[in-house]
Amino acid sequence: MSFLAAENMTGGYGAADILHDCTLTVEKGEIAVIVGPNGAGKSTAMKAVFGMLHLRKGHVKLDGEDITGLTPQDRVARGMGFVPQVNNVFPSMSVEENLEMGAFIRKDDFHRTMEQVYDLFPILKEKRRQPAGELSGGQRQQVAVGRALMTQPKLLMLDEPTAGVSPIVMDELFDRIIEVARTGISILMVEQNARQALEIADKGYVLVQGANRYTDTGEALLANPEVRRTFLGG
Amino acid sequence: MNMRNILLFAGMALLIVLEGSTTFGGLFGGSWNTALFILNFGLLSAIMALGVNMQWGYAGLFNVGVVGFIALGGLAPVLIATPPVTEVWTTGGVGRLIFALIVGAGVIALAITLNHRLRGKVRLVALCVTLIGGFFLYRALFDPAVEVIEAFNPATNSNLGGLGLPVLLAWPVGAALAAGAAWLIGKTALGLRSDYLAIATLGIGEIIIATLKNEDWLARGVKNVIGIPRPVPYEVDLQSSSGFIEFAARFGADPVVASTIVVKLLYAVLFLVVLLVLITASELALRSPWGRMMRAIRDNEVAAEAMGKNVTGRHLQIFMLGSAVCGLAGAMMVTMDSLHNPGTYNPLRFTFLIWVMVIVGGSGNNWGAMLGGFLISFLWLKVESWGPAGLEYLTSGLDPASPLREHLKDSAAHMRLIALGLVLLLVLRFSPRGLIPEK
Amino acid sequence: EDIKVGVILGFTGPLESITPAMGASAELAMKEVSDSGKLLGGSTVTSVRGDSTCVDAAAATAAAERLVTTDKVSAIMGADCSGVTGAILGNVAVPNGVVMISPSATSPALSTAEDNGLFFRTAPSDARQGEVVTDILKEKGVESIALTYTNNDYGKGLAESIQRNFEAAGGTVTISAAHEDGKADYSAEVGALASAGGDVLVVAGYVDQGGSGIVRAAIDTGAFSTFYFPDGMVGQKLNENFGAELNGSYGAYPGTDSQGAAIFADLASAAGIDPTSAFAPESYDAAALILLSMAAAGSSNSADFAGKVMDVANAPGEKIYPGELGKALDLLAAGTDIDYEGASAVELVGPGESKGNYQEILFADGAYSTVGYR
Amino acid sequence: MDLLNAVVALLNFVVIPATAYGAQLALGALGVTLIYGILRFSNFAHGDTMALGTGFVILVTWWLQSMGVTFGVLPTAFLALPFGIAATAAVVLLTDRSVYRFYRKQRAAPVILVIVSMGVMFVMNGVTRFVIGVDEIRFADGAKFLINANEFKQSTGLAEGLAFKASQAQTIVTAIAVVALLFWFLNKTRTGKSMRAYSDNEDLALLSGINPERVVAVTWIIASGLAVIAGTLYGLDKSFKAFNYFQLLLPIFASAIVGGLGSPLGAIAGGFLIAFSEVGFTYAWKKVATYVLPESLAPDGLAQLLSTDYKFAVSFAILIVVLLFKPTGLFKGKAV
Amino acid sequence: MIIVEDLHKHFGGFRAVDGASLEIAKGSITGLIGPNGAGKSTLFNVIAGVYKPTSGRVVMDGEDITGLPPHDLFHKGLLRTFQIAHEFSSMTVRENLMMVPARQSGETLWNAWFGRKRIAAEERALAKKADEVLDFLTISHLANERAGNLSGGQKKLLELGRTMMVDAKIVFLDEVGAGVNRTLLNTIGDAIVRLNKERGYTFCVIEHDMDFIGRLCDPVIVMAEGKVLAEGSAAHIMENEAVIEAYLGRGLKNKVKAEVEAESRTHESHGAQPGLGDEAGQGGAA
Ligand SMILES: Nc1ncnc2c1ncn2[C@@H]1O[C@H](COP(=O)(O)OP(=O)(O)OP(=O)(O)O)[C@@H](O)[C@H]1O
Ligand SMILES: Nc1ncnc2c1ncn2[C@@H]1O[C@H](COP(=O)(O)OP(=O)(O)OP(=O)(O)O)[C@@H](O)[C@H]1O
Ligand SMILES: [Mg+2]
Ligand SMILES: [Mg+2]
Repeated sequence: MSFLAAENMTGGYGAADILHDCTLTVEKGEIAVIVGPNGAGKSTAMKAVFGMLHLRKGHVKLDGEDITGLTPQDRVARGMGFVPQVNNVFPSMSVEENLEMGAFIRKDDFHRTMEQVYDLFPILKEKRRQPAGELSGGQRQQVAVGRALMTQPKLLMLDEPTAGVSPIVMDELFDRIIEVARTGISILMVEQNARQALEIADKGYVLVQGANRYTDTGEALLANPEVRRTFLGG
Repeated sequence: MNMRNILLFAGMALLIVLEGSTTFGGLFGGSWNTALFILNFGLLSAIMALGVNMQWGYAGLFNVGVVGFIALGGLAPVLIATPPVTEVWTTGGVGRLIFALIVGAGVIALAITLNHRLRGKVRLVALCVTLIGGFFLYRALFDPAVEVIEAFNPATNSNLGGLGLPVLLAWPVGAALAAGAAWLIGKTALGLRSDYLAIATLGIGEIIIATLKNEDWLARGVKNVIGIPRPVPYEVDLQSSSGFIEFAARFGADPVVASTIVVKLLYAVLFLVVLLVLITASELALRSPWGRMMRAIRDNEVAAEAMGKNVTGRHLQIFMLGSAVCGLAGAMMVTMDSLHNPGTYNPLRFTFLIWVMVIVGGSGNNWGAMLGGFLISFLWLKVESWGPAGLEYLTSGLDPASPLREHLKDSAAHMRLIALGLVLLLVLRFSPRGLIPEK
Repeated sequence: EDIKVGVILGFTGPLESITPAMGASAELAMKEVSDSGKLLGGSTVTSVRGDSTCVDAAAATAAAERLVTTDKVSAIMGADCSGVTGAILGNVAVPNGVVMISPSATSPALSTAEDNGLFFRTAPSDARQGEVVTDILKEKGVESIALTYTNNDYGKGLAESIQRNFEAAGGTVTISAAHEDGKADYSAEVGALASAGGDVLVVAGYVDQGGSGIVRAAIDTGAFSTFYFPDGMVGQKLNENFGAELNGSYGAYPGTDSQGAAIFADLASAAGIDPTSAFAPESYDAAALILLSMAAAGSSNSADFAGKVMDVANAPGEKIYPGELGKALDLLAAGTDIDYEGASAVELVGPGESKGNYQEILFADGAYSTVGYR
Repeated sequence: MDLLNAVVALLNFVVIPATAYGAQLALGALGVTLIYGILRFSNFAHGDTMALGTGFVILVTWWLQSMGVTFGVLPTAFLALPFGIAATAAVVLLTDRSVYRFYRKQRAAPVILVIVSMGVMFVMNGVTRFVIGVDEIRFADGAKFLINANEFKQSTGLAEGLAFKASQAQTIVTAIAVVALLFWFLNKTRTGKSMRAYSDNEDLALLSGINPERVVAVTWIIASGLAVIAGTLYGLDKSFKAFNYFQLLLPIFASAIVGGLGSPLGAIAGGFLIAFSEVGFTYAWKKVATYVLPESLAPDGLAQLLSTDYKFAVSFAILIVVLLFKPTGLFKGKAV
Repeated sequence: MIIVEDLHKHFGGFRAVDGASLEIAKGSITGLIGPNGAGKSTLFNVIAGVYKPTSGRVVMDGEDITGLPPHDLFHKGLLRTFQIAHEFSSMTVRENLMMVPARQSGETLWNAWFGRKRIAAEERALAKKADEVLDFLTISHLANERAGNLSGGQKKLLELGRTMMVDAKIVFLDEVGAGVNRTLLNTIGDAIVRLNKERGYTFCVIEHDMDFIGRLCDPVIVMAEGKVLAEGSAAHIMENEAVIEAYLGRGLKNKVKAEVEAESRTHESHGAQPGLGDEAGQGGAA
């Protein structure tokens, strides 16, 4: 039984479906990466998994339990964390407060986690008192990921976490994601920096027009010349 | 215009027809006089709503100084159509007043030039000296001139009087007055955003009204000007004209009733012509690239600016246009009432109610704003009788002598606002983006 | 016949706290007539209320249209504020030929309005009150006054009249400052008034509006200790709000030494109406005048009885006081002339407005009482 | 001596009244600014909420007084405050349930909520009048003055009196305490921060496990508390009249906006700015000048910059000038 | 083409751009790279007139353009895209493109009322052009979609599309690549080269994808902490120690680690290496 099993998801924002029988599964401690052209429905699929989209068909199971009917809030309580692609910080709150909000559901002392986030993204420590809305694009992205890490989720979902971050930070970030996964946390991630992402992925999905096109290990997808040419930019 | 919208307008028309033709258990007036009055009022409101919709719906400008522009427009009929007070001209009051105003304008012009020419500390000092000195100089010239004017016959005049021209001329003049004020305001305050612009315009509205209330030489201030000439004949004249009596007799109508209805119809025609011109112009504009540009600006100013659109310039343009339309409506309203009554201009009635019209109708959509204008004015005027009647009905089960019923009956007048509020909430509940939303 | 009389007052809006008493007083007169069963062969009188809002000319006009064209009222008792009164007069009353008697519109401009002989008012004009104020102040030896008025046609007109008269009599007006009703705070006004100084502060406002606010702040800051109260300020509320703090202050409001006022006070109190509420007596009189003129003309048609209003209100004839409407109807039916005095000693002059009789009041021991008449 | 008189006159007619009035406005503005800051719309019903809440307080005060309960030198109304707040909060929460929540779910534009709040305003307006009527009501008891003008004159021998009312002191102290409390609450407590987070980015707040309904409810409860406190203090100082509370709305909004919407400190600053510009700029300097200047220079006129007719105009003009230099208010407010 | 002289932009006490001087040669495709927060976007914003500089000058073709409003710069042929997409969200994708060209005759009210014929013809031409652009960006199926409904990457494409609607002299691209599919990004790169070659556009490109920069740009300017750190050909820059230190990183790092730790992955628990995962694990178990 997979830790996360989102099966046969079909649905969309209005009349027309965006997702067609889309299936995503992630095992415990595994990194799964979704790639695909723009507008393929990757973000939509993530939202569907997180309960922010009405599904006409299909269901989402977490750790064997059906959570299809739960609100996003309840899913947070069950250990899911999500970094959306856009609008992923609290712009008028300081960096530190953004991180605190990440830890909102935690009752324990989260200062150690915060220190670790600062270690991961040193620039954030410098800017801890600055409103997140005044940060540069890449810095914001770091805040967004940091916020999700503060939750200490069992399943971490990242929608293009490396968009706009510099190569050095990207490497650092992927590094840390591996580490996180190693502690048994599952990662579901959308990436356009697909080659780097697939390198560290246990499992890769290629999504096209809301449907699964290829599903394989990261290595295998990287090795597939068709996939490389059409979706990974050669 | 799709089927739904046509139905909505038809429904509105039906309401007015019902008001004219049936009492329906007290729900309607059953009088063509009230029906036509509501229609006329609705036409005026629709025009005001169109003006506000231009500013908010097209450009996202949060103008809550509407009342100021309406009031300014309302000044025009007094200045244009009332007979001149020759005495104050001959005693030289007016001459001195004009001189004072020119001096005042000169001081401001000087201050602006200094502001551009000079730099640093010198500028500050020079500006202060000019403005403060200028202010006292102006007051020294202005106050005695005003005294002369206001001293003349305070019971009925104490003002400049008007030019004695046909009152219809006052309509474009009212629009121009409002547009002029809008230009001044736009130049200074349009850089502000959302609610900050709102409070600035609100303030300017209050300033305009304070001026109208307190500057008696202009239009008698709070002492009101009554009997402003009308563009349509007087009822009593019709009633005494044999031609009209015959005309009325041909319809088997009582000359009194006929005269009041004919007069209202004439107003309705005048207003309708104006409204049709305005809505045609608005619709053409909105559907052109100009409209597209305005929507882009409203949507995202930063991006529009980066795409080469002069956001400030366009804002100024639309601000002036919308204000001009409000001013026009103000002039029309004063013409219909033949009364200039600055005490009547309160923001609730002439700013927020207009906003309610626009939002309930559907902002960004001319037809919506228009419909909202009709509907809300209908309600505004009808709840006055619905409220107490509704309460009467509700309490009819209670013992007539019960103190609760007494208490409620005494407060019946306050049902007016409750009824209005409830209807407003209901309409917005069922069409939260307005009755005819922007597509 | 069921005769309908419109009562148009600002039941909502800035005057909402005095209009209930005004409306009730008018209806008191109607009930008296109805109950007597002597009007036009036993006709009953029903009141139809309309809300003038006091400030919104359109709403007021619409209400009047409704009364006249839907409810078919024979006459209108109202309106209250001069602005809306002018609007209703021009747009509804005159075109439809309906008689209108206002209990409280005091603007002098209404005197010259085109009214086709249909408009009357039981409130005295501002001009007369200016003289009264000056007389009283001068008798008390007051040399300088500070003046504040509510910023509408009533206040402004009255203030101008007081200033003109007082200055003509050799007094000084140190300042004449407007105040807006219903505002949050009057410190600025009181600051200016205090700075200007003066022996007495004349408050030409409304007792349950800004006027009281001004007085409150003036007393609290010690700016003035003696006040003069014109008609809009005199009311039970003054005693309630200030009591002994006003000892030594004075004023005057419409009324005569005739029994009228006292009778009305009893009548109204019995009916649960505050008789001292501003313009309540005038409202009673306005309604009574309408009905008595109908009786005099023998018709409830405005065109017929409009001409009778002045006859009924003025001498010669037997004096009629509140509570005697039945008697008056009898007299009229018998063809005897009457002179309606009513609650406010009505005497209509000029183009149909009250001549204005005033009773002078003085505060002592925390309440005011009448000390003389003018 | 004359200098002292001048100072006392200025204190008595400008500084103290303006400070007290400023505090009154600030208290009202705090409620408006809170709703704007968290729920992102201008709540037009706030003035009427103040009126309704004060109505409840008055009813309870009367009841307490009839039971013979008083509060010593403090007004009895203070004892009634908790009841008033509870009742008002209940009404307001009910309104939220039945009215506002629908639009929130729809993600309606702020301007729609503004208009909806006008609808609520109309209804509440009528309800208040049904409950407590339209008349002016005075319900202040307890000590009236801290410093009485006449006694001051007598004890100091100055020509000018100085008055400082207990209600003014209460208002000023409360305003400062409340603003400090609110500031602390919003910036330091978990709930406060979650409220700000919700206002910043609703979706993300959801993703962080913040319960939006709770945030909204807490906001309304605090706002009701603020409204009732503001309304009661205002009523104690001036008097209660439903219509006046409605009229208070404009200066309150002006204060909240010029201070910077969403900022509690801004509300205080805005309140004082409005109050001082209203009172200060139309002040007639004649009296002060007569004390300070030698006799020969004493002014004949009132030495008034503008007549009091223009006090609103002046305060609004100042407000506009401030906004031209600080486009989102004194304390960098929000803008939707 | 563009010369930036000792430019400063301070926010309060913070120096986002701190004395940057650089030159963008006519006809070049200049790359601008640097760590997050280096001040690249701020520099763009100053050049494009969104921010007024604290001090310094911007010169375009010999003309001082410092502090001109964005719309004036647009008319001078300076276009830019935004890092965080600024689409007109309530308008359709096609309208987003059609509104771009300047001086459309339909943009005056007079013509809107009285020149309907002329407008109609112009509109047809514009629509055709917009459709071509959409085709090129592979989003022609979205022509009538509200721009606000686009996916993150599609919005970036639209940003780019707007610059293709008019003939620009110089185009500033702020991370067009972020969030764009790499295959499509290659096509975009080709298009940039083509516009550069065929129409003579000058480009200045901010990007964090070094493949893209390497393929397209010459020269490359590196910014760090508000200053210019290095400048040169792409190959040259990638060798520069300072740049590697501040920006590029060693790249291999995670791969190496990944391999080293691949063995331990099967183990349930692992050493006392302090890290996020560690504590997260505890949290998860709790
Ligand atoms: N409005 C602002 N107020 C305060 N600081 C700001 C503001 N805008 C930007 N900054 C700061 O200026 C610095 C430079 O930001 P900028 O957006 O130019 O970076 P960048 O080089 O584009 O980075 P990225 O690659 O992440 O987009 C950042 O540290 C940011 O925090
Ligand atoms: N709120 C919305 N309403 C309607 N349609 C939407 C909405 N959001 C996205 N879409 C449409 O759904 C499709 C999939 O969008 P989605 O955001 O899932 O794409 P994506 O795969 O994440 O793309 P990208 O890589 O560009 O982020 C797109 O065609 C988009 O136009
Ligand atoms: Mg996406
Ligand atoms: Mg950037």
